[in-house]
Amino acid sequence: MNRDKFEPLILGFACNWCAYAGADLAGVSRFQYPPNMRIIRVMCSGRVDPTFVLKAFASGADGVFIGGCHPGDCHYIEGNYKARRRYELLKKMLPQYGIESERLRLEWISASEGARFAEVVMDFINVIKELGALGKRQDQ
Amino acid sequence: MNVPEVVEYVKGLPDIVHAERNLFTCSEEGISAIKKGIKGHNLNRVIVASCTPRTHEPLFRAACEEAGLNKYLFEFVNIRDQCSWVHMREPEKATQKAKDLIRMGVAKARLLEPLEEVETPVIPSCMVMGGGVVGMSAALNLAEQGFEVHLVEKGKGLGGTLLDLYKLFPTNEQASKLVESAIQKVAAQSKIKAYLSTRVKDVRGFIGNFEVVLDQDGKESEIKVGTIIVAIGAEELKPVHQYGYGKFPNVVTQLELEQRMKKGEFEGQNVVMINCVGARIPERTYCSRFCCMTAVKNATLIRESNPASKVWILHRDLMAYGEDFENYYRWSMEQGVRFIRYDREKPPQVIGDGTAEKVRVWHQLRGREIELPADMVVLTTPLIPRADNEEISKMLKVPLSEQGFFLEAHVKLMPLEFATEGIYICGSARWPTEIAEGVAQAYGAAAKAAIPMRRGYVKPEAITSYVNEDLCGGCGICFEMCPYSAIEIKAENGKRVAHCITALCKGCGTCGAACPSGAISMNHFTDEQILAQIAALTA
Amino acid sequence: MSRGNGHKSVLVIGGGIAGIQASLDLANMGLQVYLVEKSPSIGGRMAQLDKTFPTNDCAMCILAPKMIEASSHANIELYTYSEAEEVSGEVGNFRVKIRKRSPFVDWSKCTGCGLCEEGCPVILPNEFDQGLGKRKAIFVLFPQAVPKKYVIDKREERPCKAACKDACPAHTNVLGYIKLIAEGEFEEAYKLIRDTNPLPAVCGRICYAPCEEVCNRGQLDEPMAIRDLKRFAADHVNIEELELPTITKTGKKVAIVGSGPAGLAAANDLAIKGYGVTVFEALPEPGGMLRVGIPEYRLPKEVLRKEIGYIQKLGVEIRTGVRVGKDITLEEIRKEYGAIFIGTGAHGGMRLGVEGEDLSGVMEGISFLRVVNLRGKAEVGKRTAVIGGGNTAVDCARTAKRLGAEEVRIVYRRSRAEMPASAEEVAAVEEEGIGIELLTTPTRFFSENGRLARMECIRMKLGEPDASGRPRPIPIEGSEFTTPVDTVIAALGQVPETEFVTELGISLSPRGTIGIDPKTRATNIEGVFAGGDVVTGPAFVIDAIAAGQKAARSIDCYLKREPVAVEEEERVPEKLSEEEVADRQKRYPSQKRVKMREEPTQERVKDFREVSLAYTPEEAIEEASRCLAGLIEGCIECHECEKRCEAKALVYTMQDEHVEVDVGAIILATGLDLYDVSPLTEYGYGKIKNVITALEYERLTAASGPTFGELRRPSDEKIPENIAFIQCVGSRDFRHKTYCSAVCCMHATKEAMLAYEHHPGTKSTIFYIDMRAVGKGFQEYIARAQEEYNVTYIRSRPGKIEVTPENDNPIIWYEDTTTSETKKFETELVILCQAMIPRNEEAAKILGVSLDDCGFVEIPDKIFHPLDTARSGIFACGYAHSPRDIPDSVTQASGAAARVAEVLAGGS
Amino acid sequence: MAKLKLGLYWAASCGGCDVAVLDTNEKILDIAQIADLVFWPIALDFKYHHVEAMEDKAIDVCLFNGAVRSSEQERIARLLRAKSKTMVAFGSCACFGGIPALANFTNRAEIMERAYVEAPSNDNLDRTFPRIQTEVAEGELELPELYDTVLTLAQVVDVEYFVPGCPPPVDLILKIVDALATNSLPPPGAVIASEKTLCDECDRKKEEKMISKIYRSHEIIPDPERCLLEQGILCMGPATRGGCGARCIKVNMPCRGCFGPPAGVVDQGAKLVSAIASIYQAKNDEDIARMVEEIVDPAGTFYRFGLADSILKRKRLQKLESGG
Repeated sequence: MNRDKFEPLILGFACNWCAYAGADLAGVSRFQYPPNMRIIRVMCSGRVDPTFVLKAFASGADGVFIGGCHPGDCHYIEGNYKARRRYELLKKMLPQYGIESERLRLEWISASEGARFAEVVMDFINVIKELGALGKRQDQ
Repeated sequence: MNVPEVVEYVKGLPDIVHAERNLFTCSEEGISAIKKGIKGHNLNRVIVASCTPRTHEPLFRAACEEAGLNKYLFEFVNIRDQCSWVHMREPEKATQKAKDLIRMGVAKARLLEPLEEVETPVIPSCMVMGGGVVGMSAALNLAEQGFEVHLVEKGKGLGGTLLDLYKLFPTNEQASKLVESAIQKVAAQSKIKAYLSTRVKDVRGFIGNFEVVLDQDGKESEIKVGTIIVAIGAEELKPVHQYGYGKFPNVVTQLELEQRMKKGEFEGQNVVMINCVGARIPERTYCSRFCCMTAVKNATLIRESNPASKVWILHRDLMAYGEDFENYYRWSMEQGVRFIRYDREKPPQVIGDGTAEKVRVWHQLRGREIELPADMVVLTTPLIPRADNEEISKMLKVPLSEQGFFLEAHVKLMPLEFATEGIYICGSARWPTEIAEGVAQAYGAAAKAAIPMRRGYVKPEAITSYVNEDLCGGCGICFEMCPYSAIEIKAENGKRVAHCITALCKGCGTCGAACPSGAISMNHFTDEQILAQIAALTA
Repeated sequence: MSRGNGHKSVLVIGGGIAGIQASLDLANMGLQVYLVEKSPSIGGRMAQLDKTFPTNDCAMCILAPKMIEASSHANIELYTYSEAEEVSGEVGNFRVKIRKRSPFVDWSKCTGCGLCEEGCPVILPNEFDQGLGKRKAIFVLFPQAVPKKYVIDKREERPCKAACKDACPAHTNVLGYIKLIAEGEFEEAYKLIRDTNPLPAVCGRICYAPCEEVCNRGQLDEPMAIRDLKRFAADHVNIEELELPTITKTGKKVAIVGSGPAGLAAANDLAIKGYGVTVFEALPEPGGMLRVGIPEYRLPKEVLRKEIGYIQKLGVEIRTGVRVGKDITLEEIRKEYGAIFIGTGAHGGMRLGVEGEDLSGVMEGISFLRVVNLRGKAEVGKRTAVIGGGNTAVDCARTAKRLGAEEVRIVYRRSRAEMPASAEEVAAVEEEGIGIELLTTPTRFFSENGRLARMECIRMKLGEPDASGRPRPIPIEGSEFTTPVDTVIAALGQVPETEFVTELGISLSPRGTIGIDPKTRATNIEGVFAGGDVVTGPAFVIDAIAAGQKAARSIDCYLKREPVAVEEEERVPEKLSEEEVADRQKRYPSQKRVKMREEPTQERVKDFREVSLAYTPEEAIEEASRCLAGLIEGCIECHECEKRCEAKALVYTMQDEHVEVDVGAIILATGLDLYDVSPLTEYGYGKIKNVITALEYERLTAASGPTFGELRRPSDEKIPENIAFIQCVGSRDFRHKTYCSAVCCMHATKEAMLAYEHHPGTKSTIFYIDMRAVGKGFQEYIARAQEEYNVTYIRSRPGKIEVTPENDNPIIWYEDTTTSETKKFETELVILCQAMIPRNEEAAKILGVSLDDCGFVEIPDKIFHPLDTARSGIFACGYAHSPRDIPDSVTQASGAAARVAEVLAGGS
Repeated sequence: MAKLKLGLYWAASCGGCDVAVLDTNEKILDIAQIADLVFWPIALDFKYHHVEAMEDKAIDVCLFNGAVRSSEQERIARLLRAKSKTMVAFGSCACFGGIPALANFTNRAEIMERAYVEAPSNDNLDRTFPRIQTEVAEGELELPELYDTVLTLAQVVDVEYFVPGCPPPVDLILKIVDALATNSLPPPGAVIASEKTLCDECDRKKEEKMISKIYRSHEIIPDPERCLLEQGILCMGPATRGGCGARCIKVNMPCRGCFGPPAGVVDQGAKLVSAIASIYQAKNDEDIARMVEEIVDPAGTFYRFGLADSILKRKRLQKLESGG
């Protein structure tokens, strides 16, 4: 799969109150970004269990994105703090499985940051394009 | 994106009985199409793929419920805001993405379980925090509607900011007379229990039954209320070493001016007022809405009481919005009040040694600097959030906006409510608001509080956590996760087991993700459902 | 009988965001609410907005859920398209009389599907779009209207009786398509015609136009040129590019014998209904009499081919050169097809019955025309005589002239009055130098060396009327005379050839035509239907089409095993009464009919070019504008919507209704109107194209607006790169409105941001006096506009706007107060932030509530009872109360609800 | 009633599970009462051909311990499956891959290189490696092929019961033997241990699951009364199935997760990452960085026994081949 033709498949988790709302705002404002990411809505970034991240990589996703509220904005006060810590520990463990830590990305996106959502997603897709396919989809 | 192609694709998915496209699903014909579909094909799951669930999920859930299908057997797939609108230049890829998203939605929908919203009773009583004119109005309205009201005031007496004011716009009535009549009405109202020099120490519980601990000079007491209205107002900014305030005795704020007028200790001859002091600047970007009008009122009063006096108002924009204010602004010009516009980059300077003597300002229209004689300089400063907003927001678990005022749920949809159900907001605690506007908001908040109290019960969203006691090892990790202490560790015959208090649980899922034994499952967002979505991603 | 139990219910006047919010709060408190809204849908001004500040999310996304909740809430009764007419009583029990205006649509049946709107020919400016967009006479206020019910905008009685539609055998919606032509919608006109007539271009040329005879305009000056307008519409459309309707196949097959107008009409309708249609045509070319009977100069073959081509594209298969009865029998057809329609017309000629008729040189009229039309030419001698007085005779004569016959004359045995040919045809014949010998009939033909040379004729005189009702011609003894002639064409009439049907035992009438049951169009043989000339004997094209359509409807019922739908009886075309004629003549100036130009006589006889030349668009519009029905505003009652409505919801005679309700309290929330800024002539609104109002701009950027969200400037549809806003147009101005409208500062900034979002890079300039952004987050919003959305603010109230003629760019003259210089500012589009005014005079009068001098509601105690009007139990909120934006209106609405709850609970 | 035919085998394992069977001490006689041993390489001299000679399903119960990481082990696993009515994955290696499965962080080439070239004691300049076939005078020698990936028993053949533990505790062994005798086994597919996690049977005091530092075992002497995790020691107990009687906890050592994931968990390691990160008190980025730094080898620690049975199962081969 040569580099430019490779179309990464990315799974995204977005918290209902901030990142998901930011994604909607990007939509309302018609900010265009590549269509490689599929978003699963969760009530809070704290809901994202590392099991989901591993399952995503195991079933063929080339990258996993988690969008949550800026610290202090969380509708449930602390959900995003927990998400941040789980993310940092997971980022250390992934390379041990041969999965580059850049394939997992956590970003804070508020409900009013439509433009930022589009930029961040576009950047993440380019990073994954650089890294190439995870290769799990072939031996599925 | 190619919608017909998506519809055809969906028809091919397993378990899909019926798929149709309509132009405006959220319009009446869309809703009736859903209801017809449910009855016609006796569906046990409904999926709508269109805009964002954030605005229309309640609408479609209600439609399902009306057609006899449990509203949690409904799944919403966002293929507009997060697909067609953002991938306009790649229609085929957007179409493929829409198919994937719907396939994932179907995967989750298969595992959706019916959920019942639990009715929790609402105590028909309300705690109003703040005994100013706004708090009193809300309390009086609710009492008149027949509800018991606990009016809690930090200060020694009711009345709030109005106690300091001299005369009120637009009728020039005595502020004290008005406050008096309000306080008497409150006193006469048997349903209102007023607590003076009392602070709220702790609030537990949720809409329908809040347990509030009050602290009256050290003496604690507890009350149980169904709803809470925050009406604690805001306070005037005391500028710090600006325009000689604090240095020159004759440089005062508008509130201090009114207090002097009230005591009859004011006899200024040349008065210069400077507006937007400490407001609409990088450090404090907002405009405090009605301080211009306070300046205009006080200036007009000075002119009316002493026709020989000269009064200037230096302003950056004169915010006399609406009908009454604009008319009064013109009336004050007719009374001889002079208005000069100054630029933020060229602010006026107050000159004098020991006391302020004159004010030098760049006169825009004349295009040169002029000097105004001043035996009194009045600084118009904005309202700023009360110091204890931070503490109250933590106690009520309600957010503050960037500027430090309380943040309502939605500026248009729910301007007088917090996202947390059962707690309402009005007056300057939400945003600087002049008296009449504040009283109107007080009634609004009273109306919002009256709704659950009249109905007598509330049915919070059934998205809560559920502990499978056969799997829970009692490690207690979940307890640490919950900011709402909605999960408790019960000790039953020597064994520790976690238990979720569904009424308190907001459904964020943090405990569910952290639970090492997999005992906690999140209703409507279970592990199986999300894992099914992930598997469907690459199917 | 009145509704509502007094103290437990509330009346809310005005269904905008404030009225809806107040109603929802009251209903959620368990009180019964009656929400009365003047326009057909709730939603108010907010529904017209694209986005709303300060969150910039789309207005409809906020409004739609609230509207749906209000319309489906158990405690709220919606009275849209209604007004409170009378209020009596006091707080605690008001008696309110509500007038429900008649929408002429039964709302319990209407599903809001919009089929009626598609067909409606009357196009009106859409007020919801500030007149920028268009809507039909039957319309729904906006796509997400609640309730989504259609309303007919019926303003005046139609000044004529629509006699044309009743006279037309196919009941074509004549007044409808003429109105469309008058509005310049030529393709829509063609489509509307085609709905009831599959051959518009053909009928537009050769129909005998019974409609024009009864046209009520004819009673004033001259009837409408209905046929010529139909032809104009047909010529204006490229029939080959018309898109086809989506057809769901039924799987059943129908056979049609004969591809004349009757057969084609039946084929067209049955194909659209999903049947597999096969047409058997004996001749090599389809079209029957249209193809072989009518000469090219009257009906060009190319036009006929295109219209038949469209029918073929519907899935109709036409097998030419197949003579039923010879190449295939009816029995064989019957086995393969579910039903048969026989429309073989009347192609048989009639014999003179005189000696020498069989000499070569004597030809029968129909076969002469068939030869010319199929092969394009035929042999005619220098001196040619045509026997007969009908259209066929005229066609033969003019065709012979064009084939080179030098001296052509028509011999007819009765007088001119009895000539069946239409007056225009007879006039055209004489114009082309063809003589007409009346009261003469040939008695014998003589040949010389085997060729026709002379004929003997006899003079006739008219006697008593014969069976056809016309005077019988009686030969005058001794008046024989002979005259040299090279060719004689006998065009005496046509007779149907019906031997082939006897094979199935189909009963024939004494005249040899097929007998059918007039109700079901069926012959005596099951599954076999018939229509057109083969049933009636020679008639007109439109009669054959109508017969084909009726037969198609019965075949459809027959194949679906349903009883034949009873056709409402034929309406007799009505005439205007004397007084009506006089009244119309007073109201509408008399105007002659626009004549269709024709090819000059000497030219047109040289070849078969089409004689009449179609209208130019200007002529067509001028002629179409004479139609009486189209001269009124609004619905012209052409019943097109009734025809298309599957729910049968149209009730043209529906009257207004009155309802009485008892309520304990009332909330006034009638919202705002826009101040007409044309009196501010210095800004040139209404004169300079690219000067528009803020709400017009909003409609241009709205996705459901007239340009689907494209900000195109009115003069040249260009997307402006540079736009300017002018604040306080009509506000804070002694000459107009003294108060500040409170919303426009933020509104302009939002619209400037929208422009940037739609087309990044757009530069906006806002001319303001005081930038009154006082709400929560408003100052930050203004700052963001400056930093991220390329918006600049200039403090100045512009003096004048001029326009540069060559590019329509407005020039704003203003004095920059910061530098007090007078400057010029050229931009591409100017948006005037017009003042906003309350619209509560009527409601206030009815409620007995006083207004202040600016028209807002008078509030006695502004501090402690800011929402109480002077009359107890009546409250006000939203723009009716005082200038305010949406967030403030919503909070006030909840406030009013609380006051009502307090009052109804017995409070002060 | 006829005596049970009992077979045991040891694939990629350390032999501890076989020794554990002996740990039943005198109870071995009870076992002998009800069962005849028909195959037990470590203890009795049966040969493969004896097993091959049996009819299918001749062996009533086969206690198979050890993971499958070579061609021989796979062959015998399939053979015993054919010959046995009930196949029991006996011990952590058979159930989840055990310690041998940590090899899934590397591949066959690296192992060979390490063992036959790099190992300090080697003197193998000409890099001779063992080969599957070798021709010698006497004939052809065969060696089983070493796989890149270690598999659990259930990933090779169908398994009726799982007895976790490294090694399975004696009372668990007796429990299964007794159940076999009285034919009161739970439905197939069951894990013969507790449904709950270790915490349920650990009677240490639990107060507040908040930790602000993670200690490695040599850095702290834990308080024997208090929950180890609450003292900052990485105890896998909360995400590990109970049933071992908390024998490690009782000797003041943290649980290392040998009983594998509890019933409700798909991936033991992922849940541990989630739980431990969630309770680590971090006020700022430095605290978070410290946590990450204090957990030296997350994958190794959290998947010490369960790597082969985890969601990802092994390190990406592609990464290894490209030297990543």
